[in-house]
Amino acid sequence: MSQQKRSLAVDLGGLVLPTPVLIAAGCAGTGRELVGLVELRRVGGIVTRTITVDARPGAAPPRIAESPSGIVWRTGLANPGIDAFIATELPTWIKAGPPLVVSIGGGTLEEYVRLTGALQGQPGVHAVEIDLSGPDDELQRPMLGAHVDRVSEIVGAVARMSLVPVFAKVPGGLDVVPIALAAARAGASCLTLTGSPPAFVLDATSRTAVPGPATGWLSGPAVKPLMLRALIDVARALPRMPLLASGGIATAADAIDALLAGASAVQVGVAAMIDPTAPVTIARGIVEELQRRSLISPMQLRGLAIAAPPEARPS
Amino acid sequence: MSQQKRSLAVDLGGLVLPTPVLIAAGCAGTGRELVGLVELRRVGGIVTRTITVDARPGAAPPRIAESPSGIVWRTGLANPGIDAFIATELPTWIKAGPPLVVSIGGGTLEEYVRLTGALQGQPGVHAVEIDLSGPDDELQRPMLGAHVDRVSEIVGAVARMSLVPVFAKVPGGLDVVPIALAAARAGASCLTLTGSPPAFVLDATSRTAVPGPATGWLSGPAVKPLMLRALIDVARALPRMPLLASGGIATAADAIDALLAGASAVQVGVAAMIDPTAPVTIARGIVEELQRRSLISPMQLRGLAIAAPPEARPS
Amino acid sequence: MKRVRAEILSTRTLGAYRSLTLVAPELAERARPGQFVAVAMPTDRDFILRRHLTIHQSSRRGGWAGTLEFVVDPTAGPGTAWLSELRAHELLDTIGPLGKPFAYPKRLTNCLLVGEGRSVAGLYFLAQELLARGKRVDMVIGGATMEAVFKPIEAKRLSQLVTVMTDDGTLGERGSIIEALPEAVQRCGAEVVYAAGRPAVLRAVATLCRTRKIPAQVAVEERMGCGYGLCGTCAVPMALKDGSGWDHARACVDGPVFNPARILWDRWPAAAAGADPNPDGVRGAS
Amino acid sequence: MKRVRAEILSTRTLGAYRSLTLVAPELAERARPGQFVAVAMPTDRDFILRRHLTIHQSSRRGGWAGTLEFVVDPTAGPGTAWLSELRAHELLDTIGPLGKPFAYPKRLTNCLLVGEGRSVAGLYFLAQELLARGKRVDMVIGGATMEAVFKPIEAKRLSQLVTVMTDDGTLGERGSIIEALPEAVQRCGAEVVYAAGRPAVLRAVATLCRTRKIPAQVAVEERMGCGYGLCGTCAVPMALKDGSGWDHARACVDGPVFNPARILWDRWPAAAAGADPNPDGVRGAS
Ligand SMILES: Cc1cc2nc3c(=O)[nH]c(=O)nc-3n(C[C@H](O)[C@H](O)[C@H](O)COP(=O)(O)OP(=O)(O)OC[C@H]3O[C@@H](n4cnc5c(N)ncnc54)[C@H](O)[C@@H]3O)c2cc1C
Ligand SMILES: Cc1cc2nc3c(=O)[nH]c(=O)nc-3n(C[C@H](O)[C@H](O)[C@H](O)COP(=O)(O)OP(=O)(O)OC[C@H]3O[C@@H](n4cnc5c(N)ncnc54)[C@H](O)[C@@H]3O)c2cc1C
Ligand SMILES: Cc1cc2nc3c(=O)[nH]c(=O)nc-3n(C[C@H](O)[C@H](O)[C@H](O)COP(=O)(O)O)c2cc1C
Ligand SMILES: Cc1cc2nc3c(=O)[nH]c(=O)nc-3n(C[C@H](O)[C@H](O)[C@H](O)COP(=O)(O)O)c2cc1C
Ligand code: FES
Ligand code: FES
Repeated sequence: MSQQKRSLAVDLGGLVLPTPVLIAAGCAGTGRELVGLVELRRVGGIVTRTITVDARPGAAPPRIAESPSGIVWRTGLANPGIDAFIATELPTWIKAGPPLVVSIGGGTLEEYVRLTGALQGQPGVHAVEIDLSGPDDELQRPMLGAHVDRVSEIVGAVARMSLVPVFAKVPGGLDVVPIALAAARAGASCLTLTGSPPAFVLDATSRTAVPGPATGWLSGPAVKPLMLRALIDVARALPRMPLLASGGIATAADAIDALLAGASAVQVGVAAMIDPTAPVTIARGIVEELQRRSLISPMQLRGLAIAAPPEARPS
Repeated sequence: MSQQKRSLAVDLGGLVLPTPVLIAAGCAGTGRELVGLVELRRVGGIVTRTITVDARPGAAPPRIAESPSGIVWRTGLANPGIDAFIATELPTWIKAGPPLVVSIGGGTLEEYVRLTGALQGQPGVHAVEIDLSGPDDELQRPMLGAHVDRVSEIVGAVARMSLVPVFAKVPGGLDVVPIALAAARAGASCLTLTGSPPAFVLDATSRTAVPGPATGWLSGPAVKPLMLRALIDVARALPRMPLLASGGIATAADAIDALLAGASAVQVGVAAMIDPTAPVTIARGIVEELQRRSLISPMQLRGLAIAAPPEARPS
Repeated sequence: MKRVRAEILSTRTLGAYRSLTLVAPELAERARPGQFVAVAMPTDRDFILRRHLTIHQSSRRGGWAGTLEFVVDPTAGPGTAWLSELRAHELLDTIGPLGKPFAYPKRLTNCLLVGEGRSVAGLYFLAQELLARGKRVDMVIGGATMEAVFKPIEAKRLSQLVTVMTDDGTLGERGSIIEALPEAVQRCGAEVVYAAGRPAVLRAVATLCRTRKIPAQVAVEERMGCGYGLCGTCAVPMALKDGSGWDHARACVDGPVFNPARILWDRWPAAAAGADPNPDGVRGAS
Repeated sequence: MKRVRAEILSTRTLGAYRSLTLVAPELAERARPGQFVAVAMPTDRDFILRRHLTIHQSSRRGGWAGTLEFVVDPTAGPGTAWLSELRAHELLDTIGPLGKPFAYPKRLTNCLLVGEGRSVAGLYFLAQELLARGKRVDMVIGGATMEAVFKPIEAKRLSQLVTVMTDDGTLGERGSIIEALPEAVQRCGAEVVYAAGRPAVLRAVATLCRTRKIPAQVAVEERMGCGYGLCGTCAVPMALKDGSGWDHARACVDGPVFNPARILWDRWPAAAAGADPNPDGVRGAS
């Protein structure tokens, strides 16, 4: 009889989760809505929508449009602000059950520091995920996380302060490695790969600027190959860094691809919006894959597809 | 009776094309294959696959895999080298008929200069498109076109030498505007937006590294919202620069979206591979849209969706 | 709210529309007028979100007990086109009933129901429930053409007075339901107005009812990513109840039925003056 | 090469496979063994490329004149699954015939045809043409199980000697067709070998034929983006004819039939020693 039992548990830089399938930031509601739609104790973890220092009403509607195998969305980080979040939403989340990761976002170093400070010592907050996709209000750049200098500064400040593990959500892009290296060196316990890429779509019926072209971010299956590429590139550059895949994961096969490409766990966004049981179905599919391969932990799948020596950069 | 007749002709920085629908680089064969598959005289133009100084056998197979509403490909710029191209392929292309744009690529400034020199004065070459997606052999960077310094240098050198209009194919990414500005200032007559983003996909059946994970580039409908976003961002920054849309255009509606978002013309890649008549069908659909709107030229559609004042950057 | 794999009992064409009736006792039992269901699309398509469909009928008793009916415009897009081609016995992954329903008036009696195209479908369910509560029902309905007016005979059966408007005058009067509103409110002695549909119609109802001091409820159809409160994409700008400012409500869980007096129409681009979400005339069959 | 909207005349299940017969006179007239067609997928799916299908039968004369048949493995993936559910009278956007066909031997007589799973389908078309030219045909065919061996009775009808191999021994001998090759070549006195299928099989044929100095032709199935020479994705590494080096040939226009002696197997990862494109046993039904 084997001493070692099969377990889905994974370690993300100090945070141990019961399964490697989380719900991604902005796709899990406010703590109340998932009850009854999915067995919450079987969900590996929840990332909240991004919380900012002050309340934000968010973007005007429409906030969503479809594109081929994807959606373009812009919520404008609608959220009640950190104080209201801690007072009202956090308790609901804690009651809901799964390990909670609070996503924080801002446009200045000070805002990140204040957010981290406010969450300091809050029970039930298992980790902090830093959303780096917003504009940089200090340096007047369109995206904070596109620049090594600011990523180092902000991730560094949050990581030094935080008592819980810090996940840095690295924006996608042509080459994520320098940003990923900066976040890792600054002290992130885990990297979430990747933030959604900027996108635009015209209304399918009117094809005009009425009610307004949807400038936003692309999510869903369409981005899966971009996410996987970011994953293998970073996994090769940082073989020991825990990586969290986010982008286009809808099925167990997608999740297994991400693990094989170097992820320790995955986040499910749009797929959970469409089917709230997806995180549980995917976790079950990973168990089946482990059985099929006679493995006992998802960590054993990690990076198998890139174990081979790196190929030459394609051109 | 109106003096002005409806015409699909468009002007791309000095090059007048009969229709605003070209076939994108790498998706039109070697000059011979399209004969019989599409009425070539109704195709707005052809961009050749990227030609390098020396012959390249290209990447090992498999070179293609599917992803949700897209494909991941890597040809490794297989091509016979510029001399063989001029000797054998160019005459075939000229016989085929449509205006020809030769795509050139390399890893050093010298290579781009030699390629431009070799094409100098070759009859039948209507424009040159600079592929900037390859690695930078001089500065040892993974992608030449991701950096303003090199884009300025290379586009500048080619534009100064070339007797025909120069199109710069700008890589996609988090923010294409700085690169686009650099290419425009360096003398490009037109910008092609965008090069395909780097991608990776595992084999759907084996999910292993056998026969080898497909590291490559993402093309097809999946990338359309990324292309449209690059287009509006650049169209707002450079309102008078002719822009050529490339990425995910498969139908007349897609092409019209691109024109409304600021393009002067579009390139069709994967869609032409699947349906070689697509460039003609799309051009016909544009005519119908012009009729419906009582317009006489596709140039009148240009940028209509972004005529409204720029929205605040979403976050 | 339940999630079921519901079998299609029957389908039929109704003018420009297609109706689907599902066997879904768990949903039918709970469904109330104004609520909707969210139906999953097949997994191999290039459109991925659930489609949201207003409940047209939900039978708790009688021969149709345990069934639930919705109506789609087959020309709207790929999702409704797919739904329109389904046949009896196929299964639909359905979540519902979703959202807050219309509230019934306690004291007031005269109810005017306003909508156009397929948006009327949910109002007929409401009319039945109002009639069962002894209320008087009148209607203003419309569409681009005769075919686009949803079940005009049913409207007649359910109401005292019906005003029908079509863009081309092929049924009822020529014109939009917005134009017909003031007179209808007057004629019916409307004490409560219920409306469903595009923002321009709802805004017209809101303006009129504010002027005439008539309470109203409107069901919005803002675009939704999920339908059950997860994604925050279904935003409708609303004045806060305590008067302290404004925020976006979520149409799926806070609505789709709202008090129009609280909606901030100028912050809702689709409802802004002159905005027509279907400038290309597609409203025709919607 | 023609592009047609071909009507499906009939479909049938053959063991683990599904066969579709199209009415396509313009294609059938020109089709020769080893060639293939490229069939478009529906436009609203999340898989977008044409599917490439070897021509199994093409009838120029007789009752089936003007028809063309291909065979799919319904379990391979979404495209073949979709094809497998089509019925008579539906239309398929089909381009073909594509690629270079097998060449018939002029002087030599004894032909050995080698393949497994559905890859055998094209070899039966070849067998008929060889028989019509007075050649002797022998076969080595196989599959994972009995059901995965394609039309074994047809193989018997067309050939003098047939060796059948299955992974589980449910039909013929237990083992792979690769193991059966040397003896079959010997027994049949093979003067020409034709093979179709996965690179490992083709490589085994190449190695054996080089040793025994027997001419061979192999049909590859490298993944294709288009099928007619536009995209350059269907690469097969080949020695140049003039001996000056090597390059990638395009399987769709330079092949799919190649002289295996010119293929550089070590540059073809799928054919590299030990490489099995279907390590998870999916070869079962392919
Ligand atoms: C609460 C609610 C109830 C609804 N009830 C019904 C119903 O009973 N019957 C029905 O047919 N449809 C209903 N809809 C709308 C329906 O969900 C959309 O029409 C649906 O997305 C169309 O799907 P499609 O795939 O056919 O077209 P899509 O491609 O999704 O949409 C086609 C075009 O319709 C427009 N559109 C999409 N969604 C909306 C929306 N929510 N509001 C306004 N315009 C939109 C856009 O211009 C889009 O380009 C409802 C929507 C909501 C939010
Ligand atoms: C010249 C040629 C002739 C062919 N003839 C036939 C035929 O007669 N009948 C038939 O069923 N199929 C044939 N194929 C293969 C067929 O085109 C693929 O099986 C098809 O892509 C499967 O499509 P799918 O959507 O079902 O699965 P996909 O999702 O496209 O493929 C499923 C899995 O099959 C594998 N695969 C895909 N394409 C190929 C390929 N070309 N070679 C090897 N493995 C592949 C991959 O592992 C992939 O993940 C042929 C291919 C070529 C190039
Ligand atoms: C409606 C919606 C809201 C989102 N909100 C946030 C957010 O507040 N913060 C954040 O970091 N990511 C946000 N995301 C991005 C997701 O967390 C995820 O990274 C992305 O959608 C890609 O994964 P997917 O394809 O599984 O959805 C949001 C995505 C969607 C669709
Ligand atoms: C098979 C293939 C080969 C390509 N080869 C080249 C190339 O040689 N040079 C280049 O600049 N782009 C190349 N591209 C990119 C296309 O030109 C085009 O920019 C991209 O595919 C996006 O457009 P699409 O979605 O219409 O295909 C290639 C694309 C494909 C699919
Ligand atoms: S539609 Fe997702 S929260 Fe309302
Ligand atoms: S498949 Fe496109 S060139 Fe062969």
